[in-house]
Amino acid sequence: MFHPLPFYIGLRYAFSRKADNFGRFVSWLSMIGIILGAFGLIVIMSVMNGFENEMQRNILQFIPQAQLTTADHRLSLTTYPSSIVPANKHIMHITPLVTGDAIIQSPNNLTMSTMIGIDPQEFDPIVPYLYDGKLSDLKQGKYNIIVGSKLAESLNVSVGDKLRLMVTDASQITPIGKIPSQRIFKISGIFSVNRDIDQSIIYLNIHDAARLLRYPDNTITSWRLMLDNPLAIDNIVSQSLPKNMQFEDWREKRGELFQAISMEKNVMALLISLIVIVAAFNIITSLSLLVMEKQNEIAILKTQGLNRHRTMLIFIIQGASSGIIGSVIGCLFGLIVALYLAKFGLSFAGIPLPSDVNFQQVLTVFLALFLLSIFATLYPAYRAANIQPAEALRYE
Amino acid sequence: DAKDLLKERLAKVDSFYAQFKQTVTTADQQLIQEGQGELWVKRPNLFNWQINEPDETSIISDGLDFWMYTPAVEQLTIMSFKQATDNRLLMLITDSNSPVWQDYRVERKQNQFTLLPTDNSQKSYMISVLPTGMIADFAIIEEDGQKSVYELSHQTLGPIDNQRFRFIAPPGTTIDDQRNN
Amino acid sequence: MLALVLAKRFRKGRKQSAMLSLISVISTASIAIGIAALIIGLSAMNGFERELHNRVLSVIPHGEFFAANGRLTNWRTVQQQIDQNPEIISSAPFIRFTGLLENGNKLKAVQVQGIDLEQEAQTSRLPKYILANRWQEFKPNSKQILIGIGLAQSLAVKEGEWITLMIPSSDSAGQLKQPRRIRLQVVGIMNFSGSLGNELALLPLIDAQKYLQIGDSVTGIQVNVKDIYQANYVINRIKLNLYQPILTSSWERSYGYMYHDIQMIRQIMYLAMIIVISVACFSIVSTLVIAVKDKQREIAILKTLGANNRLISQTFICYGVISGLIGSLVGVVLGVSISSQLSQIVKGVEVLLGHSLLNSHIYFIDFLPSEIHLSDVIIVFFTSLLLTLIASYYPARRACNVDPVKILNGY
Amino acid sequence: MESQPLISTLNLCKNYQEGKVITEVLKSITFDIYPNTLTSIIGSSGSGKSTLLHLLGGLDSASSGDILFRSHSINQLSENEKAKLRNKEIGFVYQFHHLLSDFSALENIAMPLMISGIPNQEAQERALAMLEAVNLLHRAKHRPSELSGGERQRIAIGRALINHPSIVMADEPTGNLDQATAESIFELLIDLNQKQGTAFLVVTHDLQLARKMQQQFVMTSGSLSLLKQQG
Amino acid sequence: MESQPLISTLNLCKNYQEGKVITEVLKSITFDIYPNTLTSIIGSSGSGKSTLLHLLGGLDSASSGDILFRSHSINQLSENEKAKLRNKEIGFVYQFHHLLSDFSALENIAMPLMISGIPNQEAQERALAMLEAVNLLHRAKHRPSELSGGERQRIAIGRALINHPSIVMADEPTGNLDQATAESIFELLIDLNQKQGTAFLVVTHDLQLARKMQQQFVMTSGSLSLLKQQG
Repeated sequence: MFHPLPFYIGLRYAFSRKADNFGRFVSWLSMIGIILGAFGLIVIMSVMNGFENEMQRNILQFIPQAQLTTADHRLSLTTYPSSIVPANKHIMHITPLVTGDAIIQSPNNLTMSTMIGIDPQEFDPIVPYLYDGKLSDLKQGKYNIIVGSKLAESLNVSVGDKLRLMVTDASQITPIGKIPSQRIFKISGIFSVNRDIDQSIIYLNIHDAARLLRYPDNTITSWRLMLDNPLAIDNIVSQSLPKNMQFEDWREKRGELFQAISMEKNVMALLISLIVIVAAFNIITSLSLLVMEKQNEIAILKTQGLNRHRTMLIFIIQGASSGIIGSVIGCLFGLIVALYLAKFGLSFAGIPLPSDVNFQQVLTVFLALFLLSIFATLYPAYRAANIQPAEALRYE
Repeated sequence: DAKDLLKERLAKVDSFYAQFKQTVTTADQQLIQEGQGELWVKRPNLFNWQINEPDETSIISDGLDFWMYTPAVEQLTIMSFKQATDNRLLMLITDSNSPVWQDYRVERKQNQFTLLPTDNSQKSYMISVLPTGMIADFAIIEEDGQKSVYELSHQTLGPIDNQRFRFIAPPGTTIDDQRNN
Repeated sequence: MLALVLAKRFRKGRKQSAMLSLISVISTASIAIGIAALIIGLSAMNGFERELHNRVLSVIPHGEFFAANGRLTNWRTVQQQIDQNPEIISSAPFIRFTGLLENGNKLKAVQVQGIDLEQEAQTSRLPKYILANRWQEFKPNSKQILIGIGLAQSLAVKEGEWITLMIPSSDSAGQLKQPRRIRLQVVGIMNFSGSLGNELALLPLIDAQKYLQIGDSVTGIQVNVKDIYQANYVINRIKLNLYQPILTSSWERSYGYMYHDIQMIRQIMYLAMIIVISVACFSIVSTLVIAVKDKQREIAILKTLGANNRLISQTFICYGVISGLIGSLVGVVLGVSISSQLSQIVKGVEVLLGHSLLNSHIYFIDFLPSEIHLSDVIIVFFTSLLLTLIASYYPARRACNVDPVKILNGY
Repeated sequence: MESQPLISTLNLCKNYQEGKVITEVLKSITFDIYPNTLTSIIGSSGSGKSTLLHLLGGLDSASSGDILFRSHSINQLSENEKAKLRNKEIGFVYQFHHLLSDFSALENIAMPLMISGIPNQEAQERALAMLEAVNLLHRAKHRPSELSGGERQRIAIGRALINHPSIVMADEPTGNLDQATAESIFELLIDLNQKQGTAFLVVTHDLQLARKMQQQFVMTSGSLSLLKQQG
Repeated sequence: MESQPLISTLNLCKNYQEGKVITEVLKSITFDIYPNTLTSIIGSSGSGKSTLLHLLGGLDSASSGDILFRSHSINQLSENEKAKLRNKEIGFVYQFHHLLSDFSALENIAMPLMISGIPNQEAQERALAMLEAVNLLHRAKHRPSELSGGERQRIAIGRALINHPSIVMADEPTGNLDQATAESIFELLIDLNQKQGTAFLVVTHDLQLARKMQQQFVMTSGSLSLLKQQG
């Protein structure tokens, strides 16, 4: 029985020029509040997404995102071929990996990093970031090593210099004390990504690494899974596995950072939503004002047989119109700015603001505001429906 | 006293060969490493350890430096004996008048001698030497209670050619000389 | 003042329409929300700034002078020259190198600092953060080390236990020597409850010189300045008139971003909340306009009794300001009470959520500090009153041009 | 006149409670109105005539007594049924024109049709026809604020009649008008009564207007008495 | 009677413009009211008597003609001066009591004093005295909703007289009251006129009440004519 009449009357009231200018100003104000709220929410969310994705691109892309291994982190290639990895459309590449922490010693400095033992023929994301040497230099038995530029800087070494790698996990207790497994490596290449990655990982040949870690032959640490969206790690890690196998994912070492970002996102969203809530309050007050002023006209409509239900609908439409238009303009404006930021970027007080628009988020913000504006009109509309015509008309 | 008796017994054997079986346990008796191999000792300061298990390694020392060859990574590491993390036991066994003896007091139970450090910040040792000077077994006990025991077998006494205590690295081996010259 | 009497009586009149009473509650509530949120936000920011000052700036040096090759031999003469500058409160030699701490098979790369004990005790608040005030027992030549609680946790080492420090052998000939290993006893554990101090390891200066075998030279001179926000400027000026080329760094370069972040968030918060409060204050307008319509008859009667426009507009301005006042007072009371208990409340929330909000590995503190500045409260309170006054002006004017003739003979 | 009365009331009462004071507005009123007749009630302001009108129109509920519309009691009707009754069967005209200020004259007249769900197109046509009936065709697009008192009252009457109600309740229809305009409004009522057969119940304090009606009552402080019954 | 009239009007006109139609409410009225006299104007509702009253009280402005208060024209007075005039010189009493429902009887009576800036203490005392004059002392603390129609009207009269105005304008003061209470209200007016010497201008359609006044006028559709002039 949807009849256009409530719209016909409701929208006429919403945009009639005649209504006294202050009633208009107050409903304009609630619309402005919603616009600012929507705009703020969308821009802040996109910027936070941007930070998250940037983090993802800068860090998660390089460090092993997900590894399939056994409880003691040793996989023999014969018993656990790569086919053991459950198929999943999010997995881009599956490569063998030998990894472990190692002490790196240069002539006058010492530091620690994580070894990434790879087969040079396999795919690895670091290739575009190598500015000296090639991945193929990591031939088996050559004991070459590719390090990050910041690491090289702190150890003040460069290509061709020698470094000693020591692995305390694979030390051997001998009559003359505990001696860590160690070997001299020659720097054959340098990569540069960012301060964090340059110091967190070093590349070497998978067999050299296995030898250094004293792995038995034909054994690797794990199958490394490269994902399209490492942030959505849950649907990978939750798959069922053969009994003694398990997943290791990036959250173990880097989880805290992402947790902090999502916490900041929630706090910001809460702050901005305050604006929206107060704007919604404003819708209630401005609509009540209008209902108060239109009291006689409602009475007349009632004398003409308009029932309570449709009277209420008229005022819901009227009240919500400013909220909905506000949400539309706010979301649109927010979307445009967020997309602009995504394409051209902008730095605010020296900090570059990346932005990544997640349309699903934008939709939720819009729907939330849409429903809030309607919800805010319920009370005044209910009051309008309950106006006693006799009462209203008696005064006139 | 027990220290002199021990010194006297050790001095009886000039050089010997033995096979050894190594077991390392933590303070709460958890097994963390098992190994075996052969050893040649020639007083006053030559020894050659050929470790086959857990990882094939050969360690040769002339009392001044020691050469450690690990075929797995085709590398020969040369270190000075003084820098070795724990060189005291071998010094005691191979050199009766080494100053290290003052840092230890010795307790004796039949053929088993326990060497306890005087300033109790260092490791303590146990060694059982037969009256003939033949060593049956010896053990190193760390401060945190980690205990590595070496049981010797097939001991044969008698002269050993010095050649045994020199090392020729196979071609292509990387030399890692860590000595402070 | 008659206008006030009229306003107060009109506000709590029983005959008020239900809608009017609900609307006035809503508009007062929205003002209260805006004000409370702003006060809480600002006190949290003040708290962060205070903590940044106490936990970070009073522990790390405000500035450093160090030699290009990392070894300052004539540091005593350099220290004298630095001390001549009035801006410098204190200066002390220090040594810094990266080492590895090893406990069983656990290993951690760490920034080790050699500090001058007497100097440190006077200048920084470091001793305050050492658990079970073990600071007195920290003395040179006794193989001792102080480590942060973060380090202690990742190495699973307790106070009194021994750990091994691995130090690069400083060899100028570019030879890869065997790293030196030194057994040290953990004499005390430091808890800064923040990422900064918890990864720190401290040695007495003399011990550090001995382990690194660098004789009497040090890495550089640490200084504290009177006005920390002028640190960069003061240090660069001193650097100009030092005789030898020397490198400098200041806290602003390494931790300045934290200070700027706080200011940025404070700005955003101010902006957001001013919007909230102004939107809220203008909801007062609709309340007042409804009130004027509701009290139309009373206004007409007063006019017949000779009340002039000034009295009537004053009455309704008082009416608006009173509701604004109530809203602001409730907001201030709410804001102040929550801010004073902010840390406890957040701890409660963390227990509920199961994980800590401010992770000590990332943030320089792991709890939410708060410090209420009276000036913030006063500014917020009077801005909202001002906004309410402005918001009440229009309805008051509308009240004046109520035409008694139309209303009175309508009956 | 047809045998069955259009509206009849049975000792209808209505009183208002204000604080502790109860004022009796209507005291047990019983009377009948027959289809397409002209009836008038005279009474001073505050004598309760408007209250009676609102009760008959179902806009207010009586304290006691009953109202029968075509011999069905309207008290039991649900709120929606009362609304439908007002839309289809009863028209209202007030002293104050009560037109919707945001809508044009044409839209004001067409409103009852749109409320009863008649599509816009047809509603517009019938409204135009009614505008012609009250000869205000030339003012279709104008807003009420641009019309004179008389014109507005004509639009109100047009609106009241658009849905062919069986009766129109007029409360002081000429109250605000000068003598001449009041006269022309009365002509219009008579004309529409003959053409559409709509009954009129006019409540007024204007004696001249009242005397022109077939059936006249007088209301004095809440009670009704018959003045004149014309054939 | 004193020589100089309290209020006199010179062909006073008032008309309402509604759209293009102009309705003439008052047609060039000229009459005088002398201090502490009792004057009445009779006319049916809508004949413009309330409009005249509002013009005299300065609540509305005349279309043309002049009103002199103690031979000073009030048209040129500023809004504030008119308000002061209403506060000091003129009292109003309406058919509906128009008391402030949020204030007690005592406070209602004291209101004009408070408006003219008289300190609370003195205002309360004078209000109590007036309450006694209208013998409602026992109802001081009560709110208007707790009073009867008659009592409310007495409070209204008390309020009108509290500031010793030179004239009180009463618009249908007994309109809502039954015969007996109307009678007692009239007694009160006469009594206060003698005691305080306040002139009364009573506008009513109650012939009995009008006939008791010294000077009587009649208002028919906007024009005023003298009925009786006593002494």
